[in-house]
Amino acid sequence: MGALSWIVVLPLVGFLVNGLAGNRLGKRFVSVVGCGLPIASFLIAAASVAALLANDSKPVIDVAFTWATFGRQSFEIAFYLDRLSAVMVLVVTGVGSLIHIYSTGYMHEDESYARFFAYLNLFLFFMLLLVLGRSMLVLFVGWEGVGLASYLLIGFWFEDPEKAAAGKKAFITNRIGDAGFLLGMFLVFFACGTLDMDRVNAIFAQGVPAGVTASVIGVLLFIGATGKSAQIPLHVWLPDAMAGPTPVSALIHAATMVTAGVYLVARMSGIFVHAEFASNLVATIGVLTAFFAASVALVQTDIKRVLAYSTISQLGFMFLAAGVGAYGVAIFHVVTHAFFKACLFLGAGSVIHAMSGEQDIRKMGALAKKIPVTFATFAVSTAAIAGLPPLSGFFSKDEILWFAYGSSFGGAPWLLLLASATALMTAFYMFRLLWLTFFGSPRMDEEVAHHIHESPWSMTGVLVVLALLAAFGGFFSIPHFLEPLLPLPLIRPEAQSFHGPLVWIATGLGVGGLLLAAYFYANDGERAARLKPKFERIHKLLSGKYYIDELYEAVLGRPLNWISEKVFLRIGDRFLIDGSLDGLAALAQRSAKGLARLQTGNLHLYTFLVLAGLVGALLWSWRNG
Amino acid sequence: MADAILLNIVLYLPLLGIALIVALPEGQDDRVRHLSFGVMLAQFVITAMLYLRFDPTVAGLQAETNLPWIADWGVYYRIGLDGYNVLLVLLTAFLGPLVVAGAFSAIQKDVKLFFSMVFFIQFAMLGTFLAQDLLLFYIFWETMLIPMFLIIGIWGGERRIYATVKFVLYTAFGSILMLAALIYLVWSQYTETGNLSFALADLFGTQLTMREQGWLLAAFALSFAIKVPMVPLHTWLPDAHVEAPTTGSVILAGVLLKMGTYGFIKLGFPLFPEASLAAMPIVMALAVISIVYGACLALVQTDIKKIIAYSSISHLGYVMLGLASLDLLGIQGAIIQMVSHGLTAAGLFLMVGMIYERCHTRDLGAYGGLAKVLPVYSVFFMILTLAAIGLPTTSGFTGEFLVLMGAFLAAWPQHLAGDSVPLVWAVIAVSGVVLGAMYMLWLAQRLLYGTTKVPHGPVADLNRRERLILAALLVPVFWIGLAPAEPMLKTEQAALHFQRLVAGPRATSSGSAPAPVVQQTAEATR
Amino acid sequence: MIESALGRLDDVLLLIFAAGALVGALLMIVLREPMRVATALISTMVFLGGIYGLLGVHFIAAFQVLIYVGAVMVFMVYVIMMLDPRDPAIQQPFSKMLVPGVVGFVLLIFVLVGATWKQAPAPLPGVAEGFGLQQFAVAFLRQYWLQFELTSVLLVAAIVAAVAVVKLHRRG
Amino acid sequence: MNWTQVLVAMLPEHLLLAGIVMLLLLDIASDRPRGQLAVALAAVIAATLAASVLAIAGYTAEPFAGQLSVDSSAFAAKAIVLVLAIPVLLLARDEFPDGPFYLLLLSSLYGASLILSADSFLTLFLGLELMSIPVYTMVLLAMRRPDCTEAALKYLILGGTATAMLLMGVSLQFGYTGSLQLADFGLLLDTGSPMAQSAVVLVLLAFFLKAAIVPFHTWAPDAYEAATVPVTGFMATVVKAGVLLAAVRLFGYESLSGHLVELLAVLALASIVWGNLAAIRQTSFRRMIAYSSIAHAGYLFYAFLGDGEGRFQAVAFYSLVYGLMNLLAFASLPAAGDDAERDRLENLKGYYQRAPFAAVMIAMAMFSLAGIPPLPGFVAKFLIFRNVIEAGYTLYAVLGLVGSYLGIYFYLRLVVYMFMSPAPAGLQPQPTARLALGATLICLVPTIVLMVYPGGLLRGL
Amino acid sequence: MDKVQLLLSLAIALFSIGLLGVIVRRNLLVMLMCMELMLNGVNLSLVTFAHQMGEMVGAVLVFLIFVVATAEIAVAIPIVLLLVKRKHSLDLGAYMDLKG
Repeated sequence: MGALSWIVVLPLVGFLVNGLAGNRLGKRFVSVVGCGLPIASFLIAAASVAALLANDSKPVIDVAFTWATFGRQSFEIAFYLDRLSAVMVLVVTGVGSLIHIYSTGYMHEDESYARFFAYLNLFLFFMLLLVLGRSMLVLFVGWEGVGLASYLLIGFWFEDPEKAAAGKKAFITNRIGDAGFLLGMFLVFFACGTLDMDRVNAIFAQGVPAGVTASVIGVLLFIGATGKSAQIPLHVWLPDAMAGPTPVSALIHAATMVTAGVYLVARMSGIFVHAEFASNLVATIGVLTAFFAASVALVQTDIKRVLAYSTISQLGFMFLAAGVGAYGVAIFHVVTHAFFKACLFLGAGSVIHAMSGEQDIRKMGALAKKIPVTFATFAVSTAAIAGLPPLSGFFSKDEILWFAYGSSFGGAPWLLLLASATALMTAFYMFRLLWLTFFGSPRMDEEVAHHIHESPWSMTGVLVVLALLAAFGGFFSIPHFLEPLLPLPLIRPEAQSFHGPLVWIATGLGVGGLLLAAYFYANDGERAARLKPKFERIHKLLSGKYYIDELYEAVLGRPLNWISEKVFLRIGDRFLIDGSLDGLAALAQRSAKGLARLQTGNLHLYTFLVLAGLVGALLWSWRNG
Repeated sequence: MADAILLNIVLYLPLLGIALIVALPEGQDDRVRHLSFGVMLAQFVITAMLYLRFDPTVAGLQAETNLPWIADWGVYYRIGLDGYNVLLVLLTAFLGPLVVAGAFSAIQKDVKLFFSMVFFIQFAMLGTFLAQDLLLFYIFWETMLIPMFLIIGIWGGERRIYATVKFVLYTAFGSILMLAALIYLVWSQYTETGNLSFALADLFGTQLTMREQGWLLAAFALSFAIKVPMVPLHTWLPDAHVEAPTTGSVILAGVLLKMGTYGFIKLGFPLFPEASLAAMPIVMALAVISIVYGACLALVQTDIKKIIAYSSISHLGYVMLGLASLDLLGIQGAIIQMVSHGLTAAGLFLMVGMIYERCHTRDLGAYGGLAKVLPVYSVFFMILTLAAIGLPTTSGFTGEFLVLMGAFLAAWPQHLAGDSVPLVWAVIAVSGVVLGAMYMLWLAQRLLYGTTKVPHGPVADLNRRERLILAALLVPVFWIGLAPAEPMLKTEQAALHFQRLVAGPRATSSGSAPAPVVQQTAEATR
Repeated sequence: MIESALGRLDDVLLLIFAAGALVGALLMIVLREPMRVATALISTMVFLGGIYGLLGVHFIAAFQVLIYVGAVMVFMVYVIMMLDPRDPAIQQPFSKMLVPGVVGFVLLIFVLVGATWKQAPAPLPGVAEGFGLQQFAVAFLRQYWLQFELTSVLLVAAIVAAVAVVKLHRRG
Repeated sequence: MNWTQVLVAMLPEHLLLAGIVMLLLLDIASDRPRGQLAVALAAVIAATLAASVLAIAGYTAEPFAGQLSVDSSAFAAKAIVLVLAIPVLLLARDEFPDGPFYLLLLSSLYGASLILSADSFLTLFLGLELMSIPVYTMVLLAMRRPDCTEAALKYLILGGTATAMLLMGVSLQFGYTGSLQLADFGLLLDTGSPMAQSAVVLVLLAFFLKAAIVPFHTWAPDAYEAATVPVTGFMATVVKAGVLLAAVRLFGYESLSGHLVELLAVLALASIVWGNLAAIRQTSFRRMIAYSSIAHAGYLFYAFLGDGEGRFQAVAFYSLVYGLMNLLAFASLPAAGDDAERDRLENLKGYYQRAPFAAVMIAMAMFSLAGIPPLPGFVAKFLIFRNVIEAGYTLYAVLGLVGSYLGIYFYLRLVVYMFMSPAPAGLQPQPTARLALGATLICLVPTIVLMVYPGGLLRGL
Repeated sequence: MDKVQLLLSLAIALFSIGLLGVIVRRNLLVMLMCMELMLNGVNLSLVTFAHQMGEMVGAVLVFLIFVVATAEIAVAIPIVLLLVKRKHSLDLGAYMDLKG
């Protein structure tokens, strides 16, 4: 049991301690355990990453124990550290720890404080399993585990049926993806006889094994990814997931869990490089999701929902990158996104905290002076996500656009086009958010306004740290760092010359979005209001999120219930099976009655029966004789 | 030898228990309860010892007893442990004390008779698992009807008599034909070899024409499929579960249903390999149909017990799927899934019983937000729910994962060979995972979350006894979830034996030999 | 067949007796009065006795007349006289089963006669003159004395039974 | 004429005869005689012991050439029939404080044990009559209910018809073979001659009538219901066992073939189904048992489909178990004052609450009669159907088993009454008589023995 | 046609008539007498065969039948008397209480 195991286990310890004994130990203790252990595992992670790099990044394998053996094969629970998982583990533990600290402030008033930290630690445990697991099995364990954690945390305030339902929705939607993942995993095992991803990649490096096609595996795995990373068509759960406490949204639904899908694709790049079709699918879905989500975000009025859709959109960007073979870039965006989106969410949390629970941006405004730190950090990360240079978002997004166009592995102009449009919208709705929240005239009612106050240092401090990361995180070029592991795709020759201009386009998009937002929302968005009736239809469509939920309910939910209730239960069980059985029973009863009636008590009849039997028997034997 | 004696002790302890509690004077119900618990506990301890002493590398019987019983017809008292039954025996013995403890407060009427019947059924179930002689097996198998009939009928709910009669008539019908079939089988084996014997070991590989095999398999399969139960022979189960007292449901779901699947793996398929091989597509289809059908029906129930009952149908569908895959992983997964379902379903029924004792209703609509008022209860319920869903780290995951993997690994080559039907079934079966999550979480949400509604409230949270029961139940749930290697090892020989008997040459080779490529890369990465 | 019967007198007698027995038996079915039925039965028995005599089994003939007619039927007649003659049973002698009964009856005769037709064993030469009481008595006490003893047990049992039932009359 | 042979070979009969004589003397000696029960019991027990000892000793003799011979299986059969009479006697005390009942029972037993060693139709015929005639009167002897006389009459007339049919068949055999030996009856089976076949059919049907096989069963329900518990017990167990075992002796080791098999199978199957169905809705315990006995007669005759060797074993074992189970149930019935009351199934509702032990006993009996293991009823049924299948009549076996499945329900119904239904109002628990308890134990002990180790007895048979 | 054939047929006729009588006659005593008739038929056939083959045993059986018949009547008559005592009727139609 080596260092890697410890990284994973520590949060579990935290979960057990807080979960079993938290309520009796008091908030202070809970916070110490709840934050201390993640920080500890962050430190261990940092140390082992340092060791990794020192040892010219020769992968570290830490076999914990053998899960199951059958025949001459076995499933091992082993952890695996290479540059990719190094990046992920640092992000997870780092951002995770930060959000833990933030939560001590945010959740301070909640009576089930211990439970919250227990869940957070549990999530961290599974997330680390996910990113450190060597075998797809371990990855899957983490994969489902984080789903569980998110289920528990979304439904954290379970008295509200809405929130509980949201948790359930998240879990089930994820399960649909997981089914695909499972199938993909089986196929991988069939092809390679192992689930250890390094071995799988090694085998595929020597060519696709007999009996399988890379694209099938790729598509199946990607189905899993769409579930976890909220891509079309399985994106529906993420907006509802905002029902959870804000730190949860930041940690799980922005920074870490939702990026697991991207990690999976990157991790399995060995397969995807062989899967032309699957990769194209990934890219297409990614860019579509990005565009679609961004368009919905344009009209959302709930601060967290705006961020949620922006998350979906950003995830789309990542898959776009992965789809065109720029896995390193995808991971790069994962990291930067983790920084600024976490910052944004926590900032939003701080705002909500200040607004004593209000989440509707139409009821905000003019908060900039009242909560300066929050505002500052929020602004920085907004700029970052909008892709203003030289903030982190700019670098990653620029690279994505570049490869979306230039990659010889499925890059295409139309991808670039959609991506750029998305980038523009992103900048627009983010600044719209910024404006409506922090500038203009205050639109909240009196006592709310009276209560507005800056959050405690535990929260603001975290915000500052994240803002700094969001600002400067881009200067550390992760794609280059991952190059030896995830080589970047070649550039199409005709695209070579386009790199220079693209930088300016990207910047332009960001600035353009900023200006547009400023134009429409400068004075309390009355220009936007004037614009609204012209686009009534579109606005309805967008604010209705394209009515995807309603569609699913009508196409899947209701038919399923109808068939189960009417066909299976009524017709199948009650009518066909039990009906026929009861019929037989009734038949027996009736015949019993008949036979009893035959016993009339009349001796003449009895004797006649004897005669009849006699004659019959004699005739019978005679016929045969 | 010592093991054999221990095994017999395990088998007959329940009868001793009956004798003891009958000997007790009237009106000492508490002593009856504690005595029963003690006996059950002793039984479990001995069984655990036997389990530890069980040698996984040996293919044949262990701790075998073999005495002439009705020697004239070659019927022998032949019991023993092997990979097929070792886990199930352990499960039965493990649930015993929990069942008894769970009934402490629930059963107030005819306590003596009740615990006698619990012992009686324990005896019958262990006997069925241990019997290595066809007639002995049949006798134990049928014996089970009597105590279950009384348990449901005397201590059951409103429509208990309908339910219990339905249960007996349903199951009896299957076994009637099975009796004819087994006599026929033994007789043809006798005419073939001239050695009249009911010993399973002798009956494997009896030469029969395809037609005979078909009929006999049908007869055996009917009675097993009713017990499992497989759609469309399942309608006795919901009624039985709903009307039965908690103990009844727990025994029913925990062990009794496993007899059906055990029958299939131990007798049904191996005795008639060719016919089974030919029937496998049908079995697979029925298994998957059971998975989906049960899940769908569970979706639309409002009676808590009914939901779990239908979920049982769905879960045992996985077991049958695993067997039908004839793949090593699938078979082992099936065995694990049996145990896992035994644990989770038993636990869930126990918990339903606990809440029923407090609120006297099983109508889901009457409940809500229990997590607020009964935190401990909710935690346990949640864990068991997740185990039932098959969340990783719980036993449910191990079972379902192995079964589905086995089914898929068996189906894919057939797909490549041009027959995609098994693949389709396997894929549908995987979708069952989603349905499972749907109904179980729906149950959990309506029961635990939302605004608090407690009929006949306010109610107390779980007391110490109940907590201990559930905690004990969770131990193996996580054991099998986290480290199934050990139990899988114990069953491996049996799985191979089954595969060899049924699949013969067609056996799919998961686990036979890893691809050579992998070996090298493994060196490379280390 | 008639001329073959005319050949020997006893054959004629046999035919007559047989016809008489048959007629008597049929009368038993049709007559209403129990007493007449009894007389019909008696006549049948007597005719049978005659037939036995013709077959040369004289002692059986004697038993037939003595035991049956002499004992059983006298007893029966006595009972009939003792009981009320104007009995509803007389007004309506036949049961509902009349028609099916007759059909079955015809079939039965048809089947049995058909089954035994031409099946009877050929007469063994030399024994046709039958056997006398003396051989019978000897055989009975030599070979069949077990049965002889058993009849005594049977009769005892029967008597006890009859007495027991009669006793019940007193008890009511 | 070897006198010691006569003495030893017929020892059971002699002992019974001694009992009869004793009872006669008692009857003559005083007008209010006592202790008939004791005498009868002593005689029966002695006879049983004698029979079993001789069976175990394997004594073989033919004291009356061509009329009567004994061997171990004959003695075993006698022992089975006789042992069943012991609980009957114990049950009889309450119904028959005095009177000729015991004498009749002994003579009936005498006849029953006689037919089990008969070699010629003379003996068989006498034995059958000796067995039947007393029973006709036993039915009405207790006079517990007015209609018992009617039952007696029905039984007598149909019994007489059976006798006549038997004799007709015998006379046809006599005409065909010129002998009255049972041994020659076997020869008739294979001959194609219509006369021989008619003989066989007539004799067989006579046995069917005595054993109450559809459509000759009609007397049984009425007689069983009207007769009091001990007499019903006697008819259902001793008489039935006697008739069946005699039939086994009659057919010897001949394995049946052709139309006879069909006849046997069809009628047996008919009575299985008929009996089991008609029993479903009965309200009188004894009438229900009557129909169940019709069904069981069906199973018993099923055994005749099997080959000769297994036949005796199956029938003997089955009739022993079946008798024990019936008597166990009868002995455990509530001891109500009024006979009709005692007979109503309704009164068994909630019986477990009033008399747990007795209820459990009845439940055991019912499960056993239903053929549910581990109770010996299952092994018995298994034995029979095993023979049928081994003889190659798998289809008949399956049909018979399905028919037996129909029977489960009404046995269960009784258990439901006793354990799962509330007791009807105004029923006070009545202590079962001590003798009845004795009878229960006498049935229970061998039941348990047969349950735990049936192999022992089966090796003996 | 030969004697035996004739007598055998007569015997069968008597037997069948007796059975028919038991079925169709309502008067208890008549029914009893019809039973007697059946036995007479049997006797006739036995005697015929015995005479035909000179086999004594047939006659012995006939003798036994006499005894048994007597015994049956001896038991039957009191039963009939009991019935009459209860319902003052010889009509079988009066005795159909046991049924079902």
